[in-house]
Order: sequence, then C-alpha cells, then structure tokens
Amino acid sequence: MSKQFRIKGTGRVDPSRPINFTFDGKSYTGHQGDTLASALLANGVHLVGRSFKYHRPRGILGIGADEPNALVGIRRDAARYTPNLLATQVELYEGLNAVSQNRNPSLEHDRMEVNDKWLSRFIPAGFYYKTFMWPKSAWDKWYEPRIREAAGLGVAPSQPDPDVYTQRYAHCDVLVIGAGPAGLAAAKEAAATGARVILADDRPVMGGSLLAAADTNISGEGEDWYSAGAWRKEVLAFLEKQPNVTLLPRTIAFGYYPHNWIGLCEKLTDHLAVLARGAPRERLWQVRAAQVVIATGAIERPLVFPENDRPGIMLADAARTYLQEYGVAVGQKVAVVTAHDSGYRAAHELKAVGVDIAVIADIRGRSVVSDRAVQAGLNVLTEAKIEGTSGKLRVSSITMTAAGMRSNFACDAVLMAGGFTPSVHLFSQSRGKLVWDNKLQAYLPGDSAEAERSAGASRGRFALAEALADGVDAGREAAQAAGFTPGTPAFHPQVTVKHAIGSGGYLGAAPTSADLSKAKAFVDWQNDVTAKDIVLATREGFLSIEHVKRYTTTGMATDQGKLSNINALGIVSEATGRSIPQIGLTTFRTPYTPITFGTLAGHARGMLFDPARVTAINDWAVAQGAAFEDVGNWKRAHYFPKHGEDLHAAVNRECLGVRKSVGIFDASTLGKIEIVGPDAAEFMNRFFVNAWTKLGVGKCRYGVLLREDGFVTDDGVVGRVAKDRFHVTTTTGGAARVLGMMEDYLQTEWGDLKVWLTSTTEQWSVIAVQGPKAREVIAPLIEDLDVSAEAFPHMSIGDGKICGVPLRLMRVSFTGELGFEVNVPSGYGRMVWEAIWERGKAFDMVPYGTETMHVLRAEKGYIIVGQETDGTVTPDDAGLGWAIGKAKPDFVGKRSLQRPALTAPDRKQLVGLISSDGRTVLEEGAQIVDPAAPKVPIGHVTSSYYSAVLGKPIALALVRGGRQRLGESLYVPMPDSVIGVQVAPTVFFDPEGARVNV
Amino acid sequence: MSDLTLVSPAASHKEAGSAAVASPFTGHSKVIAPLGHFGRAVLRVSEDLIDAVSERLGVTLPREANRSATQDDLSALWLGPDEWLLISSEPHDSWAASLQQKLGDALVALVDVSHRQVALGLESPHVEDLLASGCALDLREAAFPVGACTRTMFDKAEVVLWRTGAHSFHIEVWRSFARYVEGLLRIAEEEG
Amino acid sequence: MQRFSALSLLRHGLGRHQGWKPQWRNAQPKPGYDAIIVGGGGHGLGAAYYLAKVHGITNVAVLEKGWIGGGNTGRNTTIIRSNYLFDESAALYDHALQLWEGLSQELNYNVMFSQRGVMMLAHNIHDIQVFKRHVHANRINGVDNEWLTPEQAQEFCPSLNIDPNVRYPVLGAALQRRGGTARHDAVAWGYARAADALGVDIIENCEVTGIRRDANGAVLGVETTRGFIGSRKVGVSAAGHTSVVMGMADVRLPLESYPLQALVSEPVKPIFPCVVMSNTIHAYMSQSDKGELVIGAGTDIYTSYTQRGGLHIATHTLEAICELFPQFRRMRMLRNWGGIVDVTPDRSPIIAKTPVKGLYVNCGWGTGGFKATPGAAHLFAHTIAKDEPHPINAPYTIERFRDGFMIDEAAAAAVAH
Amino acid sequence: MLIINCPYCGARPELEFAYGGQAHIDRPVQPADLNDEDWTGYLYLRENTKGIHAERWRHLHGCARFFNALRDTRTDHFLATYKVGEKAPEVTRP
Ligand SMILES: Cc1cc2nc3c(=O)[nH]c(=O)nc-3n(C[C@H](O)[C@H](O)[C@H](O)COP(=O)(O)OP(=O)(O)OC[C@H]3O[C@@H](n4cnc5c(N)ncnc54)[C@H](O)[C@@H]3O)c2cc1C
Ligand SMILES: NC(=O)c1ccc[n+]([C@@H]2O[C@H](COP(=O)([O-])OP(=O)(O)OC[C@H]3O[C@@H](n4cnc5c(N)ncnc54)[C@H](O)[C@@H]3O)[C@@H](O)[C@H]2O)c1
Ligand SMILES: Cc1cc2nc3c(=O)[nH]c(=O)nc-3n(C[C@H](O)[C@H](O)[C@H](O)COP(=O)(O)O)c2cc1C
Ligand SMILES: [Zn+2]
Repeated sequence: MSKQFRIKGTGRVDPSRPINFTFDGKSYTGHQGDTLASALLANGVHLVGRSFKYHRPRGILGIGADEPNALVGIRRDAARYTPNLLATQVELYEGLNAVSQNRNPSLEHDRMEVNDKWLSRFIPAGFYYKTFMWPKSAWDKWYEPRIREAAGLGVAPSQPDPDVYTQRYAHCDVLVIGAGPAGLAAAKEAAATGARVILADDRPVMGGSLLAAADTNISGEGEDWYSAGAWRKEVLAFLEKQPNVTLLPRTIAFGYYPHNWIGLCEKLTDHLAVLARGAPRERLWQVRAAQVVIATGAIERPLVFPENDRPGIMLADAARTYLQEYGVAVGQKVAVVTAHDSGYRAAHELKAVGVDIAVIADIRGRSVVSDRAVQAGLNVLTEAKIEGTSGKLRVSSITMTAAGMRSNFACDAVLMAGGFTPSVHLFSQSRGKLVWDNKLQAYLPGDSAEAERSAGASRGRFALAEALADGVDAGREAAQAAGFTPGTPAFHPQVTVKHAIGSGGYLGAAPTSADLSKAKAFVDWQNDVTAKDIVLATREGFLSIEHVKRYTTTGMATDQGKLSNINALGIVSEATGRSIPQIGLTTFRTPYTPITFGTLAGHARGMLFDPARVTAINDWAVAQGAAFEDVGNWKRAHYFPKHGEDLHAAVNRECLGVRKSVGIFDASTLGKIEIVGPDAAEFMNRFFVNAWTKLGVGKCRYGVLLREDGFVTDDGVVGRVAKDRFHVTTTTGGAARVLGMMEDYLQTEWGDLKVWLTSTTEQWSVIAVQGPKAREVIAPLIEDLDVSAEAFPHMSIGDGKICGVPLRLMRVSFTGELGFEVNVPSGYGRMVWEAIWERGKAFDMVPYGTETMHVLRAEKGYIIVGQETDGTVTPDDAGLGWAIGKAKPDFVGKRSLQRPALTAPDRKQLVGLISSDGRTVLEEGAQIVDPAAPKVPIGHVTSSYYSAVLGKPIALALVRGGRQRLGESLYVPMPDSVIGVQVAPTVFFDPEGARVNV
Repeated sequence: MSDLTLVSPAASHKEAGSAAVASPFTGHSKVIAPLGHFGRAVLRVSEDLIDAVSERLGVTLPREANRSATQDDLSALWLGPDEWLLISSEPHDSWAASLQQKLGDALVALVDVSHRQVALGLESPHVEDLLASGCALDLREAAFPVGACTRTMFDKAEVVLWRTGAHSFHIEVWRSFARYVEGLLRIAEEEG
Repeated sequence: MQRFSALSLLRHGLGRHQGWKPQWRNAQPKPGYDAIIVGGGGHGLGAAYYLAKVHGITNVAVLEKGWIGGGNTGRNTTIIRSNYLFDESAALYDHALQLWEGLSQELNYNVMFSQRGVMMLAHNIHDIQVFKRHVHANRINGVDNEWLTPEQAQEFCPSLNIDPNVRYPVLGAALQRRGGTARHDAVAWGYARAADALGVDIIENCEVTGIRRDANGAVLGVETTRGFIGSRKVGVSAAGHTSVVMGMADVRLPLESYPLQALVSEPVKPIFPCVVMSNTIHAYMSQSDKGELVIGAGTDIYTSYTQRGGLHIATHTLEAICELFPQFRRMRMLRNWGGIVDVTPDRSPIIAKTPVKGLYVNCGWGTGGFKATPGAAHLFAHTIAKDEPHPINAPYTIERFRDGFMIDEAAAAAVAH
Repeated sequence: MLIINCPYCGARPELEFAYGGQAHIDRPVQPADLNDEDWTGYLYLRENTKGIHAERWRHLHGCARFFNALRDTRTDHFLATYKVGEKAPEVTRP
C-alpha cells in the first residue's frame, strides 16, 4: 500500500507499538490503541462486507455501536470464533484474525451479486410474501432452503465455547452511563457528595467525544483552563482516587429494567492477545441504582441519497473522529455532503492535516458557517441535490446539482453529515416518555418513569459547554435525590472551541432530482432497505411505523435502527403526509447492543447450571457404582448394577432380595415437614383429606392432599410424635410445594390456628430397611426403643437411638414387606447407613434404587403421585376414597369434589392390568381401548414392570369406569401390534397384607 | 453493636464440631472454609411471648428485622417476625431437647435443624464482592452491618447470610445445596 | 384483490412497483355491522375472514386498538404443532394444523409455513413416560408424533448436545415432523388482505372502550375511541386484554395475564434445522428464515400488562440454551421483548358463547395459541355465525370451570407451547 | 427484577419472592354452603386488573411472610405494601 492514511502526531494510538493482524488472510499492521476499523482505514481498506440481501459491497460507515456494515468474524482458535462483531468496536491485538462475512467466494467477487444486478428490481420489500407458493410442496423443499442460504450474516460457531463468563450484582447511589463530558461531569459532581457512583462506558478509554475534541479548551473550577484532553485526564484522575467510585470502561449498559435495575456487560479479555487461563471473557453486572444518569451521547445521522452505500461513504463526524482519535485520514480526496454544521467541522479538521476536500455540498442554504468555509478556501455548494455516486468496490465520484448545475466530483471518500439523534434508547427502555422536539428535529427524553435523568447530547444538549453544564446539574441532582447534599457549585463550565459542532440536520430522503422509485437510496444499510422500499410499504397500506418496520425490516438489523429509524420516519412522514409525532416510533428494546449468550448465562453451566441436590448417602451409592436418575433437583440412585447387569437384571435381583430377605434404600429425598403447636391436629384436619384427631401419639397414617380444585397433588405418611407435633412426609418433588401451600393457608386463611411449620427434609437421612429380615438387621443397633412386633406394630413412630445417635423410627412399608424407615440426623446418615449395611451382610441385604422401589410398590398397588396421578385425578379415581375423613365438614379440595365432572360415573379409575400372553411388559403411557370401539382411548398405562417375584409383567392403569371392568379384556394398541390385557385388582402381591404385619 | 461478640468466626470453631458429623463440603481455601458442626434450631414465638422466651433462653431475641443477638455460645438470628434461627457452638445431640426443656410450657415451636444445614465461613477484605457474584442484596457494611443476618438467595440456592465481622460472613445452607454453593463461591474466588 | 404470484411480481417489477394497491383498505368505521370482532390479531382477523368466506357474513369489522398483528401474533416464537395429549386438544390443534398446510394458497399470501419438525426433549424418566403417553395417544388420534432415542434426536438436530454427562442429559425426544414454524406477521397480513377482499372492514387505531347492551342485556354494539359502532354480534379475541374487554360487559373470566418473553440472536447462516423444545430446563429454539435463532423464554411470576419482563427470565433461558447447545454460547442476543398472555386455570383456551347474548369470546391461549390461529379463527367464526359451537370447540366453554370438565394439558404433561 | 418492599424486611429483589395472585379473596368459611357458581368464583375468577392491582406476595426466601401489595400492572410500579389482615391503603391514582 503506497498511500499513507496515518497522520503522524494525531490521535491517541501509539505508533511505537505496531500490531500485526490479518483480514481475510491478508496481513496488515496497525497501532496499539486502534480498533480493527481504524487500522483497516489506516491501511486504506474500506471494503469490509457485503450487505444482507443484495450482497452489495460495503465499507465502514461509522465508528461505534451503530455500525451496520463492518461486521466481521473474529477467530482466536477453532472454538473461539465469534461472528458479527463490529470492526468499529474490535480492539486490535497482536495476531488478530478477522474474516469478512456474507460473501462467496470473496469480498471482491461475490456470486450473490446477481441479487443486486439483475434481481433487485423484482425483490422489493416483502417480495417473499407474494411468491414461492406454488407448487405447495416446493416451499419446504426448494425455496426456503435457498432463502436461508442467502440470508444470515456470519457463520455460527461450531464448537463448544471454552471461555468462561462471570457475573456480579452491584448497588450504588448514582449510576452514570456514558463517560463523555456530560457523564464525567455528572460522575464527578455526584462522587464529590460522597454518593457511591458507578461510571460505565462502552469504550476502552473514557472521555467520549472529548477524545476527539480538537482545539478545545475547558475552564476549570478555579482560574485555570484545560485542553479538553487535560480536563478529561484531570477528572478521571479525581474519580480513580475516590473510594466511593467504580469506573467501568469497556462496559456497555445494555438494558434498563424496571425499578432501576440495569444490566451492564463488561468486556474483559477480547482485547488481549494472550488469554490468561480461565480468565473470564465478559462479566454481567446487574446494578441496582438509587438514581441513574443517562449520558450516552448522540448518534450521527446519515443522509439518504442514491447509492449512498458504496465503500468509502461514511459518517462525517465518524471520519473526523477517526482522525482525531486514531490519526487516520479516511481518504485523500474527500467530498462532504452535509445538512449540519458538523460537516464543515469535519472538512476543516481534515483539511488541516492535508486532506483534499473535493467539495462540501450543503443541502441547506448559505449560512455563516458556509461563508466561513468559503473564506477558508473550501469549495462549497449550497442548496445542493445529491444525485448519485459511482465506484465499484470503493466510491470514486459523487454527482450533485447546485444552482442548476450538475457536477461530478472525483473523490475516494464521501462524508455524510445529517445531524445527530440523541441516544434515548435506555431512557425509552425505562419507559420514560419521549417528546418530539421540532427545533432539534429529534425525540428527546420527556417525563421519567424511573429515578433517572438524561444529560448532555443524549437529551439534545449538543454543544460542549451545554453538555458539561448539563452533566454538572444531573450529577448534583441525582446525588441529592439519592439522599446526599451537594456543596456549593464550583464548576461553571466554559468552553472555547475552534469549530463548534453547530446546528442543523435533516431527516428523510435528501433532496435529489433522481427518481427515487428507481434509485437505491439506502435507509437501513445492513438489511438493504431503501427509500423506495419504505414508500412501497406505505403504498401497500402499511401505514403504522411498526408495520413499515416489519414489512421492510428497516431497523431490524444488528444495529437495531440506530442509524435508520429516524430517516425511515422522515420518509413515512413525507409519503403519508403525517407529522413525525403522529407517526410515533418503534419500541426500543433491550439490549442496546447485542450481548453474548454466555455472559447472560454466567456461572450457570455444567454441574452448576442447576443445583444437583445429593443426600448424605449419595457418595456411598456413587462408590458402589449406582446408576442415578434426576428427580426434580435431586440425584437419586436408580439401581445398583453388579458385574455388568443391565437395569432389568439388577432390578429383578434387587426385588427378589428384598422379598426374600432384606433391602436397604435411601429415602432421604422425601420431603419432611414438622408441624408443631396446640392446633396441629386441627390444621392437619383442615389441610389433608384424612381425619387426624384420633391418630394416637406414636402412630402413623397415610395422608392425601388435594388442591383446592379437588385433584390429588401429594401424599405421604404422617406420624404423630406428640400431641402437638406431627412429622409429615411428602413426595420428593412436592416438598417445597406442599410447605408453600401449607404456609399459604396458615398465614392468610387460618390466622386463628396456633401452629408452626418447619421443613425438616434435610435434617433427617432416611434409611428404609425393608424385607422379612428388616427387624433382625436393625434391632441390635437400636437403643431406647422397643421395636418388637407387639410394641411397635405396623404404622408406628417413635424416638430412640441407633448406633448411639438420635433415631426417629417409623414402621412403614412402601414394599408390602416388614419395613422400617430409619430417620437419623443427616450428618450421621452415612455412618448409620454403613453400620446397617455391615449388619445386613449376614442377611444378604441388597441396596436398591428407585426403580426397584417402584416395582415393589406397584406389586402392592401403591400409587406414586405424578405417575398414577397427573393433576386430573381425584382420590376416588386413584382408589383412595377410603382415606377421606367422611365426617369432616371441610378440608382443602372437598367442595370441588362435588362438582359434576368430579362425580361423573365414567371417570377414569385406577386398576391393575395383566397382559393376556403373560409375557409382554406394556409400555408406560400406552393407550387402552375397548375392543368394541378400538379408535377411542379409554385410558392409559401409568406404571408397568416385570415382576420377578410373580414371574410375570404387571401394570397399573387409569381406565374409564375401570372398577366396573374387573376381569374384562381390553386392548393396548401398539404401532405394530395389539396387546390383549385383562383388568385386574390393583394389588398383585400378598393382597391380604400379611407380610407387613410380622 | 460494636462490642457484640458472635459465636461464629471461622477459626475459633473448627474444633468445636463433633467429628462424627459428616460434612458435604469438598475443601477449604484461605477465604472459604467449612465451619464445624453447630447446634441449630428454628424457634417460633408469637409477639406476646418474646420477652418471656428471651428470658428463659438467656438471649434477647432481636425484634429488629435481620439482626442477631448473642449471649455466651448461643446466637439468635432474626429470620422473620416470629421466627429465629438459634445457633449454638455447643452441638451435643440433645442440645435442642435441653433447650425445649428450658422453654418449658411457653407457647413456642422449637424444631431441631442442627443437621438440616451446614455452614461455610468466608473471610476476606473482598468478601462483599465474592458474595455479590451470586447474591443480589446490598451487603456493604453500612447496609448490612456486623451482626446482620437474613435468608436470601445465592444464585439458585437459599442461604442464610450472617455477617460476623467487617470482612467475614457465616453462610448457612441446606446440606444438599452445599456443594452447589461451595462450587459457585470457589469459581468466584478464583476469578477474584 | 390483486393476485400475488411470481408473475405479478415480475410485472410490477417492470413497473417499478408503482401499481401495488394497499393490501387492505384503511377502512373508516360504519355505524353498524352484522358482526364485530374485537382484536386484530391472527385469531380475530382469521375469524373475520372465515365469517365472510365460510358463512357469507361479509358486513364485518375488525376493531384493533393499535396496529393489526401487534399483539401476541407479532411477538411469538411461531411454534406450530398438534401433538397434544387429550382427545379434545388433539382435535383442536390438528384441525388448525391441517388448515396451516394449505394456508398460503388459500390466502394467496406466503405465510412461510415451514414443516421443519418440532422435537421435544426428555431429560428424566418422568418426561419419557409423559412423552410416550403423548406418542401413543396421538397415534390413536391420527396425529403424527414419534419417539426418538438420543442418537436419533441428534441425527435430526446435529447441534444437539447428547453427552450423557451433563447436568440434564437428553434421554430421548418426541418428534412431530408435521410441526414447524410460520412467519407470524404474514399470518395477520394475509388474513387481513383476504378478509378485506371479501368486504371486511379492518379498522386500526380503534380501541373498544365499552360494550353497549339493551334492556335484556343483549349486545347492541361497542363504544370505541372512534365512536359507537353497532352490532348484535360481538366476538372478542383480545388475548392478554380479554379480561379488560369482557369486563365492559360485566363478564368475569378465569383469566390472568402474564408477561411472556422471547428473544432473537443476531442472524447467522443456516445452522439449526428444526424446532427444539425442552420443558424440563425451560428452553426452546428455532432458526428463522432470516437467520436469527428465535428463543422462547418463560413467563414472569406476576400478572402485568407491560409487555416486558425481568432480565432474570431471559438469563435463565439462555443458561438452558447454552447447556443444550454449548457452541452457541458466543452467539449474541439481539433483541428481547415481551407479550401479554392470558392464561386459564387449565391452560386450555375458551372458544365459546358467553352469558351475554350476542357476545362471544375466544381467549385463554396463553403461551401457545399461535399454532391454533387458523383453527381457532375457523371455529370462532362458526360459533358466532351459528350462535353455537362447532363440535370441536364444544368442550371449550366457560362453564367447564364451574363443572370441573377441565382440559388440563398442563397438569397432565407440564408441556407448554 | 422488581424491587419489592417487604413490610417486615424492606426493599428486596424479586428473586426472593413468590407471587400469590389477587389479594383479599377470602376462602369461604363453609365451602359446602356455596353453589357451584359461587365456588367457581372463589376458585378461578380473578379481576386481572389493568391498573392498580391488590395482590399477594410472599417473601419466600426472606422472612417467609405473606403480605399484600398495590401494584400498577400498566407500569409494574408498586404503590404500597401492607401486612396480611390490613386494609389496602388509600393511594392516589397516577
Ligand atoms: C413471547 C411469546 C411467545 C409465544 N410463542 C408461541 C409459540 O411458539 N407457539 C404458539 O402457538 N403460541 C405462542 N405464543 C402465544 C401466541 O402468540 C398467542 O396465543 C396468539 O398469537 C394469540 O393470537 P390472538 O390473535 O388471539 O391475540 P393477539 O395477536 O394478541 O391479538 C389481540 C389483539 O387485540 C387487540 N386489543 C386488545 N384490547 C383491545 C380493545 N379494547 N380494542 C381493540 N383491540 C384490542 C390487541 O391490540 C391485539 O392486537 C407466544 C406468545 C408470546 C407472547
Ligand atoms: N456523535 C458524536 O460524535 C457527537 C454527537 C453529538 C454531540 N457530540 C459532542 O458530545 C458532547 C456531548 O457529550 P456527551 O457526554 O453527552 O456525549 P458523548 O458522546 O461525548 O459521550 C457519550 C459516551 O457514552 C458512551 N455510551 C453510549 N451508550 C452507552 C451505553 N449504552 N453504555 C455505556 N456507554 C455508552 C459512548 O461510547 C460515549 O463514550 C458535546 O461535546 C458534543 O459536541 C458528539
Ligand atoms: C419470530 C420473530 C423473529 C424476530 N426477528 C427479529 C429480528 O430479526 N430483528 C429484530 O430486530 N426483531 C426481531 N423480532 C422482534 C420484533 O422486532 C419485535 O421485538 C417484536 O415483534 C415485539 O414487538 P415490540 O418489540 O415492538 O414490542 C422478531 C420477532 C419474532 C416474533
Ligand atoms: Zn420479608
């Protein structure tokens, strides 16, 4: 590259620290402090992308978060590929590897260019709604895949992201967003009051527009004056020293959520050449601020004119900023198209470093500013019309008409200055009302909805002195509103500046004599939306700006309309003859700029994605090689395979082991609630379907709980441990729900009851010892409790000691065998488990998991809530009608049981099923039909297992009118066969219940 | 407030725990250390009995929200308007039962939860930042002074936070969530 | 109606597209109509279309307080499927699915109905039981739905992480191949255009503020921000705002309105071929024709009319997405928005007559009514025209809550959308 | 993330709370006395107010108490919170 675009001695980049990088495989050099965009421009590279739809060549348009064209993929390594990053925001580091997107095979030659050349005329906004409908099947098979192939921008990463992301909550009195002059002034004033201040700015260096402020001086608090740069340094030095201030550079405020909850994303490593191992890539901050100052500045407005999209055509103040911040001249011969005084400022400053200004075309009339430019020797046209540009991969000339003269200016860059649009995104996200300002031709923040205020350019205070003063006020007011007392104001900002930002602006399609129904005058660069598309939308009856957005996709690109929205409004306004406030605005949504999924997910990954709850005995089961299943958040041992057994072999062995001798099972996950107080029994009466008054101390009862709508929601054994104390158990998944429901009734309905509830789920490890030998196994370990059959019959509960530690023993059985549930404080759970295990060895005791537990209980016809029931099942449906305390006037859900549907005669009822062939294990969830009407399902299989002890399959099912059908033959239709089944009682094993009472 | 002594500080109580009580935690670092075993009970008292119960317990149950009080080896943490978590560094198995005896026939509910939860001690000048990785509360000393306590969420787990010093916290967590909370804190610690 | 086709596009292209007419008229309200539909979402516009098309009632107005399609129709994740459990539901949603299959042609508007398959992941044994129950029930009801092993699921969606050593491994999936997505806006516009062509007035920026009734309580018409508009038949299809509108006729409904969020990533080249839903870990995703990953988040816990929600809801969803698809962790969220969904106690809709003569309601679609749009609209039109429900929507009454005849898909399955 | 002012603990993040639906719906003392229509009203019919809504919250992961709140469902801003059993305070409608 022979041409030199880097201007020595300008900007904050460090020429002594060269950085090598590649773009599309080609090597370049930039400086420390460059962005990818500034470095490319310094190398004379403008062509960086292709547009979404027409695949037109595109260059760098802006300098910040609003960039629609310069989207690149950055590849650090195979797994660290990030698409769609803005070259204007990518900080250069040694070895950076950037690739362009949406082109094939290369940026210079793109096959899809045909879209632009030959097809564009036939594919206006919304064309796809009008075609591709015939033949019908072709959409899925032919058209859609091709549309998809053409669409999209970058390529999604294909390997799991090895980077980590971190997160932090924070609180402050004043959060200042944006560290330009307004934000810095606000932060300083607020900090001086002692308020806790967080100052966040998305750029690596704080200062905002001050970083590009040339020939500008600012008054200090005393007599001294500072250059803009020195003032910035001074303020930052002050802020850095304050213990109550947190400075967050590289931190974007992306979302303003209700109640002053702000989301920030801090970039930690993307700018580094070498990543420290495990160092987080980004941090999500969630800030709760008493007061917020929004000082996010303004977004420069492009001009809409024919072919305004060629590489080399860019925003004027952006070009000026490339010069002042990075020492980069964006061209050697530059044309300026302007509707705002800032265009002149750009021209003056570029000229000052030797750039040739081909022309300044002002679409406005003559003014002081234009006269001054003429005096300075610049070629100025006023009341200019912009007719078009030329140049294939880079703009080479621009055509305009002024004073009736059409002229063509050769150039290698065109700068557009359409004015500035206050960045009101965050204000609007906070649901503050925007107000149209006719003078500024912009929406400005009106009434606040949250504890927040805007300052500086973000509310139209564009001139530096105004922005500073506004920042001062905002900082002081915010601190005061947060309860701090500002001192006497000391800083009364005054500013001297060589070229002021000035005023002006334009919105809509700029004046032209070109036929805008033919020309491509871009409004939304990335999505290829032109002025004619927007007019077409209004012609087709899309009058709401929301419809225009959705029909044309203007404003829906990755910049979310930062550049396009306001011009689209102008065009709609003109096309429909309505004023802009009548048209309104589309909704500003979070995030302000795209935010990495990983950042939002934070630490929640892998095993920390969701708590994996484990019992005190878990590690023992792991050591035994148990297979686990997830039940809610719990990890439960599913089965204990031995020597390569599969599930079925293990379960058959475990089942037989329990029935023959004894088994041990970790039941700790069952929910437990201790209910204490003089009204405990009354509470139980009101809450559960059962009657509790007569339950003696030391006795247990099976309890059933309904929702108020009458359907079963939970069950469990309840023990009365004292007159005023119940030990309630719930299902594993239901524990929190049941306790919540109990508290709800207790606190809000039954304030008359003196009862308190405490979750004891995790206080106790529960070791179920089940089987004919159960008593023999545990009895010798127990002290202070007589567990003999006579003293401690089935459904007893009592306290004592086991292995020397406290014991709450329940004699209950979910297997149909003699059974005990050994409750011990969970810190002793593993110790007691191992002690029982040791003793059990003499009895061939088997450890068993949830699957065996399910089989054993199904053999006995015991239900599992959530498997036999599904939220549509009444106690009677589930065969639990007997549990209802008939004499009770009321309990939760009782009234609902009287409703017609719940008393209907043909409800589904729980029954047993036996496969007619005696062999086939039915599939859980399989449907059941009556042979007389084989297309009408009358029920489904809820549980189905092979029963080793019975030597045949068994199943439970809910079947319409099931209890009337005992002995009937029904069908279970499967995809490839029909299985005959017979309706049977639900209890398959030991129907007399002799085995539990030994 | 300033002369308040708390039972918890990590160092002093590591030995106090009973050796037989298993801990679910996996390790300790300079900043994050599992604390030994404590006696714990949930105490529920209606408004009218707070004074009487305080007297029998020998510790004044704080009425101010989210404050704790300590007398000798017994601390009472306000968790709700009628709910206190009692924590004792003398964790024999019949501690709760003896407490029940002290309370006698007063109309209260006392439930032993000594084993329901386990405790981590955090100590570091950056302890607030460490906790801010998962806790959304404002834990600066001005807002959450020494002795303050509360139930809250640490990411997806419920915990009780108890500030035991300018730079130290005692965290109570249900046993089954212990490894989750420990895992998150260790990540935050590594990230600094 | 100007016919849309490749040819017309070509012809108009040559004419620089100057010849296109409004897709629907910017109609001004007439003093009275034979029927009024309140709510210009897909359901309301569709109902107006079917009233005109099927029942010959063309003197119809659709009153929309904002812009048509701006409610949930314009903000949903566009998942379409019909593999619901109960016979009543399967009948309803499959009726809709069959209409979807010919909708672009029927409306002469490409609604981009894309049968890319909807796959629901099972992460635990309970999920397997529930999904298999669905598969079997659907087969008997003639609704396609099949069970896949984890390997088959990954074959269908290569991005899926089926590593058994993750927090919630994929244990299998239920796949409905006929399910898919459609272009939400096009559904509203296509119905509007077709209804307009049959004479229906589509009146935007017209908020219904009252319901006028005669001495016997029967409907006379509606008060609006654009004046009184008479009609003896008023059908309300106002989604999240149904309680507000029905309150104007003193009808209380078992509804609560919750914020429901969705989000999209930046667009990328085709990477995700189908729809994947995981109810257990609360995430679902598809990729749109434009290239964004379209991701559904959950509802907030409180009722609200704000059309937004908390950040924690979106982060929770993305945690789940990143678990299932760790390669997408570097993708970025482009836009996050909310809708207001009206939820009934059994999570099934109401399409019914009301206690007020001449007032009909179609509501309660909650988080999953986009898929039902053509079906619901068709049945609602029938109910209004005939003053009695179609057999398919006969179970979807208001009275079912009183009598207990719930159609509780949620309780039965814990599956949304 | 809403910030909710628990009447016992003060301002706390929404994460700690559970929502409890419309407030001031008393469970009938004798449900058996209600006809199906009235019982349905208790079970299911809700105001679903667009505007100021009296609703229940529980500071589940804090003091665990239920309490009531007035919230504007058009903005999600709280106007007041108050204890169970207390009457809703008078608020000036915004
Ligand atoms: C984030 C999100 C994701 C979803 N994902 C899915 C999904 O994947 N699959 C699925 O099937 N469903 C999904 N849904 C649900 C689906 O969007 C809705 O069920 C469906 O779109 C409802 O359509 P509708 O026409 O009834 O309502 P809407 O489209 O909401 O239309 C109702 C209209 O009524 C208007 N209105 C209200 N009050 C008045 C009044 N007083 N006067 C005049 N007009 C009024 C409103 O402005 C609105 O335009 C989702 C919803 C949301 C919010
Ligand atoms: N585009 C321009 O360059 C431009 C436009 C108008 C005014 N100005 C000048 O700017 C000055 C006004 O100062 P100001 O302080 O109001 O604006 P500013 O542009 O100087 O500063 C705003 C700062 O906020 C940052 N920012 C924007 N959105 C953010 C977000 N969501 N999160 C974090 N950081 C964010 C920006 O990167 C910038 O650093 C005047 O001197 C005026 O002349 C510049
Ligand atoms: C399926 C679907 C895909 C969307 N894709 C995009 C998109 O690519 N870009 C965009 O800006 N918004 C997209 N949106 C979001 C809309 O811009 C908008 O947020 C949504 O319709 C809700 O409207 P509101 O945000 O104006 O309230 C999409 C919405 C849906 C429902
Ligand atoms: Zn509280």
